[in-house]
Amino acid sequence: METTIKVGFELVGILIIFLLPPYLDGIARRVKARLQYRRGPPLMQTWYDLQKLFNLPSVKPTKSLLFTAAPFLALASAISAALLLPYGNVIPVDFGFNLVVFFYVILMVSVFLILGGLSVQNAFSHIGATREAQLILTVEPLIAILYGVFAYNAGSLNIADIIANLHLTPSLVLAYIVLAYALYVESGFVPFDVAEAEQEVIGGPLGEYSGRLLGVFYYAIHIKRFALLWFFVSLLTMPWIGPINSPERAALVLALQFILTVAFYPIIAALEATNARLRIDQVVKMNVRMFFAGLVILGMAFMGW
Amino acid sequence: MAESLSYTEKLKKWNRFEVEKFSKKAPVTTPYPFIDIEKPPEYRGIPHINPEKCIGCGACVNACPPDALILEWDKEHGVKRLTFNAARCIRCHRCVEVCPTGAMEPTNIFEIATDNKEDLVEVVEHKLAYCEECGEYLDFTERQIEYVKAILPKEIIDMYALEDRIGLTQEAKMRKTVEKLRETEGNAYPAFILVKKGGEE
Amino acid sequence: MVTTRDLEAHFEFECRACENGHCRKADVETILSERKGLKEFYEAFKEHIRECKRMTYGQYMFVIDREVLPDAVLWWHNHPEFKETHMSTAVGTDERPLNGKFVYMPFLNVQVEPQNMDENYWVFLKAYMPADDPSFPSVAAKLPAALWIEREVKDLLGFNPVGHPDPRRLILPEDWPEGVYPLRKDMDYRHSPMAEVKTEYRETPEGTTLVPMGPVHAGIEEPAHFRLFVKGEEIVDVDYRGFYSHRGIEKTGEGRLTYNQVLFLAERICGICGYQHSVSYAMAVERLADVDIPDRARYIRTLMLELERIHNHLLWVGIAAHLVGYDTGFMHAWRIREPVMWLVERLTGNRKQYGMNIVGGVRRDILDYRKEEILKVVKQIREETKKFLDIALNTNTFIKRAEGVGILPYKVAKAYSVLGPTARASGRRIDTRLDQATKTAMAYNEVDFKVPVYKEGDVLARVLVRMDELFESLWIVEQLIDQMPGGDIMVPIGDLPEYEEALGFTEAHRGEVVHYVMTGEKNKVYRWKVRAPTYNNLPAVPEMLKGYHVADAPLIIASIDPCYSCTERVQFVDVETGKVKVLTEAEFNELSIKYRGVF
Amino acid sequence: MGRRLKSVWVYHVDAGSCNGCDIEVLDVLSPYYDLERLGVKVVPNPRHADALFITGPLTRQTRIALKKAYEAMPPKPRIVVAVGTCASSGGIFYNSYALYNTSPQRGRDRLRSGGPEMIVPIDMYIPGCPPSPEEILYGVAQLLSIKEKKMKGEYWIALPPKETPSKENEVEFRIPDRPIPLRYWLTLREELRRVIGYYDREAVLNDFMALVEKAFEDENPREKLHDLVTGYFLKEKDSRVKVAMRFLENEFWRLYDEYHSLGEALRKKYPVTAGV
Repeated sequence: METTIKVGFELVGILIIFLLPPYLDGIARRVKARLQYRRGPPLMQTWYDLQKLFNLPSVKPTKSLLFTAAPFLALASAISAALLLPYGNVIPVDFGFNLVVFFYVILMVSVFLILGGLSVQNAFSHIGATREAQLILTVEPLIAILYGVFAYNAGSLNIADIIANLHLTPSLVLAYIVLAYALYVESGFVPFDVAEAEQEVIGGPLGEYSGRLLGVFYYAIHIKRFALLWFFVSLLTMPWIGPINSPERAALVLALQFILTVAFYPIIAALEATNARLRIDQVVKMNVRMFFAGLVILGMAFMGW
Repeated sequence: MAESLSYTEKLKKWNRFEVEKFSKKAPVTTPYPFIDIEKPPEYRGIPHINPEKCIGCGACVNACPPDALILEWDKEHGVKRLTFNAARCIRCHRCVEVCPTGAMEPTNIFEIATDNKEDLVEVVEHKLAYCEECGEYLDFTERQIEYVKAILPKEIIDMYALEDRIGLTQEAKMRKTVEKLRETEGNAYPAFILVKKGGEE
Repeated sequence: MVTTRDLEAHFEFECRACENGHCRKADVETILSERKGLKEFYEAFKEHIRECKRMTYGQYMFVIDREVLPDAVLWWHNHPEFKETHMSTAVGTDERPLNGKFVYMPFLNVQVEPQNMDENYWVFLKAYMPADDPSFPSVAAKLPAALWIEREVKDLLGFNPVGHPDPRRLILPEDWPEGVYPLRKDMDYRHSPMAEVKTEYRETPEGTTLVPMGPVHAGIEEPAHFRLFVKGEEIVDVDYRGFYSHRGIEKTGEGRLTYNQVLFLAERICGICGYQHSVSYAMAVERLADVDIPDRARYIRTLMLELERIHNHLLWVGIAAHLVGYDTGFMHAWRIREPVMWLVERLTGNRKQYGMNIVGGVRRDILDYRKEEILKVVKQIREETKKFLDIALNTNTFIKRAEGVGILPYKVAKAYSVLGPTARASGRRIDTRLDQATKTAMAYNEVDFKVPVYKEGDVLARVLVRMDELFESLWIVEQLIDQMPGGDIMVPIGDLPEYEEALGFTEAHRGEVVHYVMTGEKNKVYRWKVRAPTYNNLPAVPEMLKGYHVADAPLIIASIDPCYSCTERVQFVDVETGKVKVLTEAEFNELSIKYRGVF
Repeated sequence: MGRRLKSVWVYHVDAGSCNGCDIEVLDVLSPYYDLERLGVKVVPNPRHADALFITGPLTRQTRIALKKAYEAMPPKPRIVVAVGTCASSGGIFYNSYALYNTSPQRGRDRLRSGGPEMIVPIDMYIPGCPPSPEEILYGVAQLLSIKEKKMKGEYWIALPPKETPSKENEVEFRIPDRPIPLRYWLTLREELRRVIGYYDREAVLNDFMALVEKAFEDENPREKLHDLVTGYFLKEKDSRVKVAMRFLENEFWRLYDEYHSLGEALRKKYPVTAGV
């Protein structure tokens, strides 16, 4: 019985991982359209796009194996990152220090994006890749520090343990706020989409990708964004609703996670729609500032605040 | 009289679909491709040749800046072809402005996209007038002759005896004038001062 | 060098179409004392002036020796009293069929007193060159405003600007053969010879990387090729290869179009400011035919020009927002703009390319119900734009990208003869609408408005200038509706006088548009030279780009509201004269078949 | 096209256009038309695109760039849409030296060849100068099989007067039958262009001619026409139309007098040739 429920939850989680992200993008596009007084595409649109891309052959401008492999590796990383997160009371892949693994696996999506961009001879791909690298290099330390705050607060590096053991301190509240910022930046939403800036570097690292490979990359990026948001939502809500000890309660929590994720996406879309893209140097400056804020929070956490 | 609306009132009443229905609501998007709409009456759509009225004078061809209207001559078969191609038309409506018969009709058609350019070609083939005297085709069409007769006052037609002479070539006309003069006045007038062109064309 | 002095032993003074009617051979003193500065110039260059005349109201021409050309241009451009005077552009003409000589003629917009419409005037400095040696000392060596025009006449007419700092090809395609000059009278307008591709890019300076932008680049809506030389992401230098939209417009008119048809070609120089070109051309022809068009036509033209300015400024704000990734700004700017397009569609029949003009007046009337529509839309636009600007100018990220970026100092702006809002954002107080409003084809002398000027010179200032102008335009439209006189809307124009010259100009939303027209025989145009504002603004862009970030490049380029199609039209309409080598259709086919294999 | 396409990504290339079409293509994305709701998205890179929107008459300088963009697209489906008159046929610039046009008559053939079709095959022509957003929407809708094609080519044979049609495309000649001679209509129509413009003149002139016909039923047509025109103003409030009507009235009687003394005047002027 226990295992059936667990498997059930895992299945639901996997379904969510695979099916939800493109819908979330559909919601975002719809919300943006509404803010712009447009009707907007149907919710399924991102699915249609992906489906079409998967059916198209790819043009390969280079013989490099990396070029072909990068999208699949990115997708694999994104999926494994999503599998490390809790769905209800179940974490599909659960082991001792999976926060660290989550951190790295998510990072790998960007790394493969950069590698893919660098594997071709195209000035804009290179600029895009460089920008992505700059973005990642400045925001990741911040995220690491924040994870540190959470881990210190809960005394564990396991996501499930952290969720179970978090206790409210001023530093934790601040950490939540800065984490929201950091994850937003890492997801590459406007105004931090400098790497894929359409008008400036025409698609950036994705510039040379087409057809199926491009579809896989987009899918990976959608899943990555979903994973980051799901992670944030879980971290934000689950510690405060008490122990999850019955399947009913777990289902409730899963529903809560789901609803919050879906609800957060329109907010993100609204933020995207009402902002202009920043320049990479401005982004870097902001990230560095936030990094110092992160250090202060870490200090506070050590002080026990 | 009172029941029908005046010209400007009719124009005034026309309102854009989107303005009527959607100006106040948040998504302002038109439902267009899923419904049928109309462009405003003032819209300059592609012009269309009315073959009932066209006389093939070529005034539109002279006015057309991008050569969307071209006149092709085929004297062997005694026809001239007025071809209009909407793919070249810039919709300046100069042809509508200069057409003497109102055959160039302005429309507000806008649904003209096509995958085959043949769909955009409109041809009107005119029969050229035939000079019985010389056995040659003239530069103008039989319709042009008819139209000239319809426009000109009777006095002018009588004066130049257009009824018989308009369908002749320049040479035949000259010959005829000289003959007629010889009949009436003897050989008193040299032919050249008497040559006066028949129609307006 | 053979000077024009040898060719022209005497000089004469001639005046045409002054207020008193036609008087050939008017008194020199009278002409020269009509405007401030003419006499002074005459005294300074007495030795070298062959002839002077008044072409039409407010347009004066001096025929001078070619060797003093740079000095004469600089005399005017750097005039200590007339601060805003600038070299507008120049015209090169092949007048060999007429008198066996080539002509190079820079002309200047002389601003005696900014916005005093009765004082300012145009000065043409005409220099003849013998057919076997079409060369003249380069003005560009001393004045960057002449950089492009001299490259252009070198390309299209084969003139040789002696001492030009950068004599590379500017306009013709890269596979165009050397030694074929399309604007010369002995070339057929359809003749399109092919040759090897030859690119002349500047070498990448040491220690920099090359970032090519374009020809097809999402950041620039039109094809243009910018080569940015960058260190890291900072722009060190820029090379530009544009003229992808060079369509041979001037030559196209040759033999094919009559003066009324040219009007529609002029409108299609640019799809954005087409009506400005149309009005400028019509004005030039009306001026040389010496026709005063009816007041109602002038009002309707002005009305359409202002409506065009309104929707174009909104368009530009949208594009700028789009370029910084602020798509909501783009969407809303264009949503606000849409009612103007609908209005224009109902007034003229089309959303762009109004086809409203005819030489001598306008083609459609503004009936009463159309006036009501206009007022309704104007009111709506004013409200919505205010709301929109409140939001857009408070969007932090948007301002962050626009402020302090792409600064163009006043001095540079002046040296490059930068025009329009770009110039006004750098503190230049110029606006042809007010500077030369008397006796034009428009009614700007009868309405009241202000010309906004900012001193900062950055992208944000350019945004603000345009927004201020937008509100002024709305106000102008209301005045025009209010004051619209009755009467006819056009006068028929009969035959045009032969070989007369005149200039037509308007202030487009990008700056002054200038059309120079010289008539030929049989109601055709012998030479038609178009100068769009972007032609003067674009050479200054490298100056704005230097030292800024690559990411800012599209925004800075867009901040001058560039219009490559305007700039890259090919000028003129020429008439086939006796000696022209005409290719028959068969020869032509041969050529095209022959060259088909090349690509 | 068969099955309805649900997602089309579009890359836009300017082949030397005047900008009008480019702006309209952007306009279709704006809120009132919102192309995105049909699943069409404009992408910045030809590699990502399924369709190419081409504007402009294909200048020689842009043709290499266009070719490159076309080849950079994935080999399937490579839909090419020519937006605007220039892209459909070379437009007003069609035979200029700066354009790339290799058609046999350099654009003067029946199909008016020219523009991008010289180097790439085109799937959809959207003529217009520039095509308004509705026109572009219609073209795209046709591509997505939402709308049907409406245009078809016509070949009319204009029959000479007094012949009756026997085949479907033969058309007989009709001169509008009016009690008032056609020449009044023609002259007034031309003059009205000066007063009220070519667009409004047809309606105004038709109204006026109806009044004239009515007036001639009366014994004193001059006064009757004046009354009728004044009566017409009760219905038609527009000041410009009023001006035009009064102008027509004066002009009509001027012409009337002129034509009626025409025979006399002509005989005076050409005493010899008259009747020859």
